Amino acid sequence: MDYLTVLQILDSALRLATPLLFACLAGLFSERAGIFDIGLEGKMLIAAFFSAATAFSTGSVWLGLLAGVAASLALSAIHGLASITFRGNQLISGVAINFLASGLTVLIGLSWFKLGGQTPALQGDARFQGIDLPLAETLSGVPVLGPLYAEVLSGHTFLVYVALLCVPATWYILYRTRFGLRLRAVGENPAAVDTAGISVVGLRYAAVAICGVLCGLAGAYLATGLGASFVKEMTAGRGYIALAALIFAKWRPWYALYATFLFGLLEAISNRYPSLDLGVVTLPSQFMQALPYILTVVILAGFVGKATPPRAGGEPYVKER
Amino acid sequence: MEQLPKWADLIVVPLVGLIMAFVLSMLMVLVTGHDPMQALKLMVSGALGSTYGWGYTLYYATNFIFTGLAVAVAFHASLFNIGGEGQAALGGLGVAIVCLFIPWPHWSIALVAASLAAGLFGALWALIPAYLQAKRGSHIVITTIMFNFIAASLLNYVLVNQLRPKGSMDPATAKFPEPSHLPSLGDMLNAVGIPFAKGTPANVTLIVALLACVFVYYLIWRTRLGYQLRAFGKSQPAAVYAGINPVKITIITMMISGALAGLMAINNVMGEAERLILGSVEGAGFIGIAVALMGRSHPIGILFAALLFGALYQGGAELGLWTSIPRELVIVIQALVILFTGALDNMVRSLVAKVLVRPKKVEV
Amino acid sequence: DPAIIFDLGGKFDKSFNEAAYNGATRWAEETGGKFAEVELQSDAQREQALRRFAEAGSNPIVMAGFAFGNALGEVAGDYPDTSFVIIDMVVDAPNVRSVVFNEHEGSYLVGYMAAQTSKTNTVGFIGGMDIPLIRKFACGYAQGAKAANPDTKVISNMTGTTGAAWNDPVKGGELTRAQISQGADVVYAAAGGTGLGVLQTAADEGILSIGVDSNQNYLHPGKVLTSMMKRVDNAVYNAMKDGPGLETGFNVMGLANEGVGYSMDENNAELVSDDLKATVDAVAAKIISGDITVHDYMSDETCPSLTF
Amino acid sequence: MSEPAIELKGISKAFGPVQANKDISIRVMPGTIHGIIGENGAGKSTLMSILYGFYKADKGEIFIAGKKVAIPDSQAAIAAGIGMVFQHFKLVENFTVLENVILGAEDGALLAPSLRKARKELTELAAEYELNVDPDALIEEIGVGMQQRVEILKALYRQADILILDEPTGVLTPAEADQLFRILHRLKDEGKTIILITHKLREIMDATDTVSVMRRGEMTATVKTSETSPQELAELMVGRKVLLRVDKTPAQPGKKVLEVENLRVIDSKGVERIKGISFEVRAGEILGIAGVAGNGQSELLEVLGGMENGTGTIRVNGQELDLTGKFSDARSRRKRGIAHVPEDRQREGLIMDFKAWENTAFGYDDDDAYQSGILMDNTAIRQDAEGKIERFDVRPANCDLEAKSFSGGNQQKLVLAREIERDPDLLLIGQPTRGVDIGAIEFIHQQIVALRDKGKAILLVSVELEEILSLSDRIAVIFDGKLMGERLPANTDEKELGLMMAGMTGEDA
Ligand SMILES: Nc1ncnc2c1ncn2[C@@H]1O[C@H](COP(=O)(O)OP(=O)(O)OP(=O)(O)O)[C@@H](O)[C@H]1O
Ligand SMILES: Nc1ncnc2c1ncn2[C@@H]1O[C@H](COP(=O)(O)OP(=O)(O)OP(=O)(O)O)[C@@H](O)[C@H]1O
Ligand SMILES: [Mg+2]
Ligand SMILES: [Mg+2]
Repeated sequence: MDYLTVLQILDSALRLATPLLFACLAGLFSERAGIFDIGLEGKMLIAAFFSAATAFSTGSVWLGLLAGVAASLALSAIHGLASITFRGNQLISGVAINFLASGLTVLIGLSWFKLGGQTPALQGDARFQGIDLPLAETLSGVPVLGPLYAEVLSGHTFLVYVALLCVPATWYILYRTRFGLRLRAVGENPAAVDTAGISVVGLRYAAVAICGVLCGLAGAYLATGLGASFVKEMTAGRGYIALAALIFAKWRPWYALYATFLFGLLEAISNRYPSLDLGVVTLPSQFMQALPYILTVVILAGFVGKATPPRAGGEPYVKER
Repeated sequence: MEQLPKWADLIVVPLVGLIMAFVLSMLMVLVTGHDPMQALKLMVSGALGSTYGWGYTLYYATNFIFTGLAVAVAFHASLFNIGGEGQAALGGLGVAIVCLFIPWPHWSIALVAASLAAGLFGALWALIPAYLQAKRGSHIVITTIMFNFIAASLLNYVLVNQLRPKGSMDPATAKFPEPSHLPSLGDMLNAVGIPFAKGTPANVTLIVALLACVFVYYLIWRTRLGYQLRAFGKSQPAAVYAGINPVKITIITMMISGALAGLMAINNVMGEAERLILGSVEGAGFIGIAVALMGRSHPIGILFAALLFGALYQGGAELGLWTSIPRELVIVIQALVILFTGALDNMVRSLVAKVLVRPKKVEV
Repeated sequence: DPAIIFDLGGKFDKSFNEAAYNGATRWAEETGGKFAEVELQSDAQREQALRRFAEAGSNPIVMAGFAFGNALGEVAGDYPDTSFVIIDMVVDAPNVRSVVFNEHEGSYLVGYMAAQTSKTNTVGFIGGMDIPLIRKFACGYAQGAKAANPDTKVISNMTGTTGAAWNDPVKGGELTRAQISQGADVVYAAAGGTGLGVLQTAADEGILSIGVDSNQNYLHPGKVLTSMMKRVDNAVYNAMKDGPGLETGFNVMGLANEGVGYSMDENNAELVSDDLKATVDAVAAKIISGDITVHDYMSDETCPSLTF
Repeated sequence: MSEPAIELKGISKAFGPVQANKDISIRVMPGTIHGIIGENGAGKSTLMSILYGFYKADKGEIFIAGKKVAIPDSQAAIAAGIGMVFQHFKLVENFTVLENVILGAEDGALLAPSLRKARKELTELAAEYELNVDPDALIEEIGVGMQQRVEILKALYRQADILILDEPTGVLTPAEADQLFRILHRLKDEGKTIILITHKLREIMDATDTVSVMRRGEMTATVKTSETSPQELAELMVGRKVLLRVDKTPAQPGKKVLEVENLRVIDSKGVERIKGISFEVRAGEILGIAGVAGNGQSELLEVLGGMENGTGTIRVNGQELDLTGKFSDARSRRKRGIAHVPEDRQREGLIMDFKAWENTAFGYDDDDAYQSGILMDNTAIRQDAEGKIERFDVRPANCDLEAKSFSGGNQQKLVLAREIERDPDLLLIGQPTRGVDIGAIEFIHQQIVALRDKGKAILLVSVELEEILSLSDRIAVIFDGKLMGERLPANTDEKELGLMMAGMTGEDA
């Protein structure tokens, strides 16, 4: 494997990791506040649809982004209503949201574009274009690091950089701000937050809303950044992978970056080597496709210790039985 | 929280939730330019209005009973098994191997053998995540998700490269030999003089599923193992205090859960398709999560929830057949049903309570 | 009235089912007739849909997809007065017309064009899922590419192993990039909705792509080299036009009867030089005449030009 | 007379069918310590939680310093100058002390300035009230006594004028309790008003100015402390005469039941928690282990009970126990005739979501009497449970209630009934009366003594010196994983034991 190949794989890993990273951070906010969310997938999906649809209709990817985030927020509101206000089962609510998104996107798409639930391909300003980072060209001559900068870091769409910035931002919000302190507290012990005179409901809604925004970005990235149209079910299980990454990351922002990047990397590698000839045996393509998942299990079993989820996670806050 | 009489909690609340879900769904039908009354009638009569409809409803319900029970058993031990999809797929592989390579004299023997194989394969597929959870603390949610993907790859490989008859286009095994074909519900009922539509896929596996419900009921509430796994699920420190081995319980519970998911294969693989096709589980493993949650992890609840989902599937199929309502609408209806009877049940409950209960206080 | 049953992918899968749907609508538009239709959600519904339509008097009943083989085998005998048409599969019954396509021939042609167009001597193939049908596409493609230029390297990827493999344009795009980085400058997608991502990325990255099933040249004018046409639409159209009592039996749709082919239109006119077109047409003629045999993966389940 | 600092009028509160507070009125004068006593489940915590805005009252009015106020949430309570230390602390376990203190009282959107300010103020408060805590320690890593200080600091940091403490000494060592009362007095001297809920009559008598008694949701009496006696309060509380001293005859020690030699325990973090201790317990005697929480007594019970591994030798009835292998689990211990009442009944002793009858079989589910074929004989278990509930006077006497629906005292009775009625050769019992009301304490002590009198060996671990002194036949003191020596209750007192618990040997003391 030469250096260029490595760079290309890293480049691909970064792209593949971005939607996972958004979704993973989305889940992080929600679960850190004690609200489990297996509806990441659904929120991403609906955001993907509305961002593509709006971007196409208005010709502006920014409006598309806005619409995607808004749609995702709407589903978040449902999740909040069910799991915070009415103290319902958070898992059921998440399942329902996934179904809802999967049905609604196609249904609305059918009547909007008459294209079988897809949106037309996006062009020009209706999609995000790659951004060349400053000096990428000049620096690419620098040995080793230059190409790394130019090939891997530069040239992605806006949202990739947003996602990367979201990691320190999340860390900062979580650990350096009042809001973050309260958010973490409410996921650990809502009664402590309540008796400290802070609204548990308000905090949790805020967390769920942030989750909605980030899922919205994830979906918009899929449809208008990485791809250029909406195709039904195009999230293809990434919401679940993000969930796995979240546990992998032990609900921490930097680890979330590493975990999602690892998933991206493993997928990029298996993309690059559809089947591997080991001389003695040729590993079939199915094996290579399962490889990211197999390696995840191996890494999990070998290197990652027990992950302690937020203690109040999944439990509605009920004061009076 | 308002106190409702038990009957209201068990019957009125889900019913009202269901009605709300349907009202909303029919509004959607209306908005998309179709006739909601016709749609509703089609769905209900299509799913429940004839033995033909029941033949399909019960078939789907059978699948969901198995996966629902699988999720529920694990839930009782506080283990979230999202791996039903993969375990059921592996169960299918077990069934296929048993049915293809062993000549069975009679379906009943084949059924027993296939059930064992399905259960075993499903259980083994759950074993690794269980072991990793118990011994290494690897989160069962991740590992079971991963194992779903791995199972899909494994089946893809096996079906395309190993079990597919030469020259067949279809990534599926050959048809199982005749003696291993299970009698359909229609055949069985007609044999005892009860008229029931023939040619529907509900089959003798339904009885196995009902037995599984009974089994799970006894397992959870009447056996020592059930007692221990529930105790473990409620409090791990207490389980250790009682001398319950966490590793053993985790592994046994997950294996039972996996076996139940695997057993689904005798319904769809052996009973219906009579061969193993690619993607045979069709998401039943995930529906099982909804079914278990809505059925409150109790076999009777699961039975009803599975029936509800079975009816939605079959009613949806009828909608697809006779109207131009897109099939995605059925998915939306499913979503709304899950939402209103599952996640928003407290909202429904408080509405019902407002109507039903005049506040009265009991002195202590 | 005729009826048509779409496979699990749904009628708007941007490829196979959609082609069938287009054939049916073309028939309806031309004749003013009406047809019943259903999109399946579950494997158990195949037989159900067949029986329900047969009982309701639909005739002929067309179904799109090899997966119907078993169900039709069970059902056909029960409704001797109904004509059935199955696409991509052979069912031996007196009232069934089986239509199969020589996808390998069409794929050979586009593979030939790909290799001729490629400047890097590297061409790519991206399939949805590793199933025999897709191997048939890939194998013909590779053979065509090698025939055009023995030095051509063919890179092949499959998207996945779950149903999502057919609806994952993002992964399609990423696979395309992976192939580009290995030198591919023409990629052929046989992957349903995933293929949209392949075509998109190819267009973005300035390489050429090849569409599949229906004519996808219009998706990115000037960026799609051609599309391997699999005239499922014609098969459906013909079936509906022939109506009840249609001629049954085994229909092979190949190059000879224009069942498969490559598409030319204003969108790719500039990409395919007259020379190339002439060469390819000559190759096609040789295939038709039997001077060139395109290896059918399904004949012996091997592929001389590509390993999977 | 001045305006009362707090006045509650006609407070009523129901939890579903349970009427926790019935038309309660109470006045608390400023600058006083006001005690509230009552049986488990009498509604004390509920009433205070209403005052703190945690629960909303169904009816009633609240006046603070003569002004009627609405307290819909804790924020309003804090604004009204009320601080509360809950019975079950409301701390975020994996936060530092500092973070817990500022939670909800931050100064701005960014944490750093708040933390800086709080750190400074905490040092001042610490100096002023002897409330020393490491501001950077994680809550889960400090003892309960420290945690309580954090709770008090939280209230003081918010400038509370009224401080409510719900059973503050339940988890404290005597020394810690003494210090707490010193602090409370200082606060009182500064003019702050304090409400103190406790089950310990001695604390009421020593510390309070007035005391209110609650029974079954009602306020039955409010009296001046100086004008009442423990006996009278106990009767007001329970509604009958209560024996405040344990009534027991001298022990008749028999053969050795438990022999422990050079026992060592290393916990999962690699810290040695028990550093080679040896002792024995004979049939018919109670050995009390006194010690400040966290000095290894929990680990001692856990090793003996089969919840943790250890090294060394333990013999029961002369047979050696397996300490690390296949038979080192709790079930094997039970088969050897060891019964165990764990220190934490809610976390370990009971499954809170199980019905009472299910809980009476907990740990003994493999008993032959509970089986019918491959199934469990639920009828037998239930019958058994009904007997136990009756004999141990568990209230309400309904074995279909979930364990969590019982009050702490009654939960403890459930555990005791299960373990004592096994007729074990050796009973391990940790904190038997923590958080339990005096009526129930009396009963529990009687049961323990009765078991001893049947010739059983009992190992008692308690942080209540009074309990140790009155129940034990011999007392061993544990400090830092080692035994500091043994005393006979007749020849020692709280002072000496207290010193030994602080690590000073008998000779030093
Ligand atoms: N959050 C709640 N939901 C339902 N019932 C409750 C709740 N809190 C308390 N109760 C019930 O209200 C009654 C009074 O409880 P409370 O905690 O006020 O008693 P207490 O006097 O503090 O008892 P203890 O001495 O055991 O602390 C009990 O019957 C209890 O079970
Ligand atoms: N070294 C040991 N330390 C602690 N407990 C032990 C030890 N050896 C055995 N036990 C426990 O004591 C029980 C009785 O053991 P023993 O072998 O004396 O009797 P048993 O009649 O053979 O019992 P079983 O039928 O269960 O084998 C065992 O079941 C086990 O749970
Ligand atoms: Mg209390
Ligand atoms: Mg033995």
